[in-house]
Amino acid sequence: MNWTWFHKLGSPKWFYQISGRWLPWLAVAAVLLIAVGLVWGLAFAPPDYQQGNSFRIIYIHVPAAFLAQSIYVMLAVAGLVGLVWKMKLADVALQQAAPFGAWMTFIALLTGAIWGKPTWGTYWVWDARLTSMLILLFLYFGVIALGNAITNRDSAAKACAVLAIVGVVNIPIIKYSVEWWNTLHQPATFSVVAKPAMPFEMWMPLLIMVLGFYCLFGAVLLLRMRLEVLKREARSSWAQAEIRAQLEKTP
Amino acid sequence: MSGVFFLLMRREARLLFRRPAELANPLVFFSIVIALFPLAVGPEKQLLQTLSPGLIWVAALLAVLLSLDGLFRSDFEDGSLEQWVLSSHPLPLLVLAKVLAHWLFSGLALVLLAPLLALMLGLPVRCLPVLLLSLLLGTPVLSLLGAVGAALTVGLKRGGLLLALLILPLYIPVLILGSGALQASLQGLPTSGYLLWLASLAALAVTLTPFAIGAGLTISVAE
Amino acid sequence: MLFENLDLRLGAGEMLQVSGPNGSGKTSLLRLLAGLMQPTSGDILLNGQPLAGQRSELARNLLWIGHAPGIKGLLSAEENLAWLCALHHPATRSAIWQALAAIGLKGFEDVPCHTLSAGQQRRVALARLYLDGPRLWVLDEPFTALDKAAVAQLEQHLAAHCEAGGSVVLTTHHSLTLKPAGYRELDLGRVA
Amino acid sequence: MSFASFGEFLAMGNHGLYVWSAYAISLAVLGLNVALPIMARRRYLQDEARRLRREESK
Repeated sequence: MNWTWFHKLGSPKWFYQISGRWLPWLAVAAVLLIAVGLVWGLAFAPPDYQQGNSFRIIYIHVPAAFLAQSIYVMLAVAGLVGLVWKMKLADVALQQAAPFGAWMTFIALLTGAIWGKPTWGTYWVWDARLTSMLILLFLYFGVIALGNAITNRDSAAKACAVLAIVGVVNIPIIKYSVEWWNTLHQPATFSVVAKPAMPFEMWMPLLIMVLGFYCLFGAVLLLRMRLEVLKREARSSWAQAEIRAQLEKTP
Repeated sequence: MSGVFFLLMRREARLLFRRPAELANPLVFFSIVIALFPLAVGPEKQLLQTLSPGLIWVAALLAVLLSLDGLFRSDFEDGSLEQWVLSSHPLPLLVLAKVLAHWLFSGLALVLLAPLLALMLGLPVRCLPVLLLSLLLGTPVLSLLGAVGAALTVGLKRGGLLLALLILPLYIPVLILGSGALQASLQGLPTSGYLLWLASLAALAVTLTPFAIGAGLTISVAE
Repeated sequence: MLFENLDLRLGAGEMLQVSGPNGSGKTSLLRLLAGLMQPTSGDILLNGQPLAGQRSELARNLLWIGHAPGIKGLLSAEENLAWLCALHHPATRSAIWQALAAIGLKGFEDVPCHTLSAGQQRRVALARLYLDGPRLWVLDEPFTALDKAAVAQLEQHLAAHCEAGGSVVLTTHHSLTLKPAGYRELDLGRVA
Repeated sequence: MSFASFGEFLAMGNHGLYVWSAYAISLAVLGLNVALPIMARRRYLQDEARRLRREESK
């Protein structure tokens, strides 16, 4: 196996160039997918036989919840790569992805609560999924707060990496214990997401929205990472040249 | 190798016993928090009994967290941690000894105090074995997980609140299983499932967290 | 960014004094050499191999006394030294007593360190230099709080260690009166 | 199309308030997450331009 691409990926200059080429494609894909998913989900998908039209919140709630969980796992993977292979770019990815992950968790919680009102008759129910999401939000807050509290950039990245890895090991345990707790105290709550066999017209827009959210995350992450890389490398000649080129483009 | 493990435990024991006030503080905190609840919700016996499993566990969890804030602070300030990091002995082993020593003297005292406070809250005597066993299995996990946060925040000036923010979400499984066991025993249901889960969490924490604590200390020392 | 383009090599029998104004990165350089910190870029080699991969080799060869030397006020001088020795290089009780006597702490062996003066506490840490141990000493401000006689004695001890084939890296603000054959000075104020 | 008229589409079968508020807030948050890095980048480039001008005038 040829590992040169892996080490190349660690080079800020190479990353900056290649990400500049990917970014427009990701952005276009995100906008298209989300637009199609929105119109399809809001206007064309059939209403749910039990919940009526309020179920259309699913097209935001589920992609956000998916993303919230996968971004946390991504933080831990980036942290591991940063700790083991000392790849600086992984540190950048960890710190730049965390706020977006927290926002996704927030969206999942908020849409879950709004959805809860017509479904359960109240905004907040201590349902297993919502509770796990809330705990995930706290985990994100921890990573972000730790990163902000440590002034040394490298130490902050490493500390966040350790915390994210400990958190990821804990997430399955937390999820399992919360589900157990939930079944003990509220047997057979009506779960909003688990539905028997959704028809094609319902799950296809959902799939499109999920893909769109992933593309959007990719685009935002690249956007944030590129700025951070440019700031970190401001003293190098390629970054100076890039800054000058950007300034000439926008006078 | 195991020699240094017990030497460190003995050293920690000496240090703790030469400043006994620090051992007593978490216990006093634990008692005060427990005493606050009847004052807040009223002295009605039935209500307190239903709430007691949760109250005891929340109070114990906060007391452990409070005692952990200073776990590595003095070692960090007087340069001991630098010596640990540069030692030829594996750092995870050293931190495991340190945390276990801390638990042995502060956590265990908490466990022994808990039945008394539980009786004051109206928990029936038949629930005490489960209370003791669940705390015995759960508090080491709390100490070890908290030590990860303490290691990561030891270099920070205002680490205390941050430590709580980092660690409390990770405490949730222990809280659920511990108070769940107690509630089950209160209702006369079998508790072995909860206790077995707590035991496996304890085994997991003893084997995995020392590495995270060691990594955290190395990072804090490097700053 | 503290310093760049720094290239230094230390062999047996050499003493390196790192000097420079406050904030020039003396302590950081020493911590880098001891492996407590990782450089942002560049390498630190021990016997030609990167430091990161040989922790136990480093532990066998290095004696580090930082600005805070790891002495517990609640423990006695002997307890402190016994623990530090257990952590690094095992030593017998009589060797510890001899080392304490050599640094002028005879009769203070079992007094809690917080009752000692600042200079005496520093001596407890420095007593490690009088025990059998590693060849490379990295000392951050070892002369702090010592009186004149103790400074002279320590200078002599460091020089003797270098003559015997050991190596010393230290930071200090005072200029050494006794310089061994392999003495060099690195002024970080001029490098930067 | 699962709605007969635009009015029905807006009403969402009496759940309009919930559906539309959920979508509005979520899209606003997404927009914010896109806008903030773009604005930060612009601000950084402006700072750099100012720095370069200062260096040239020296």
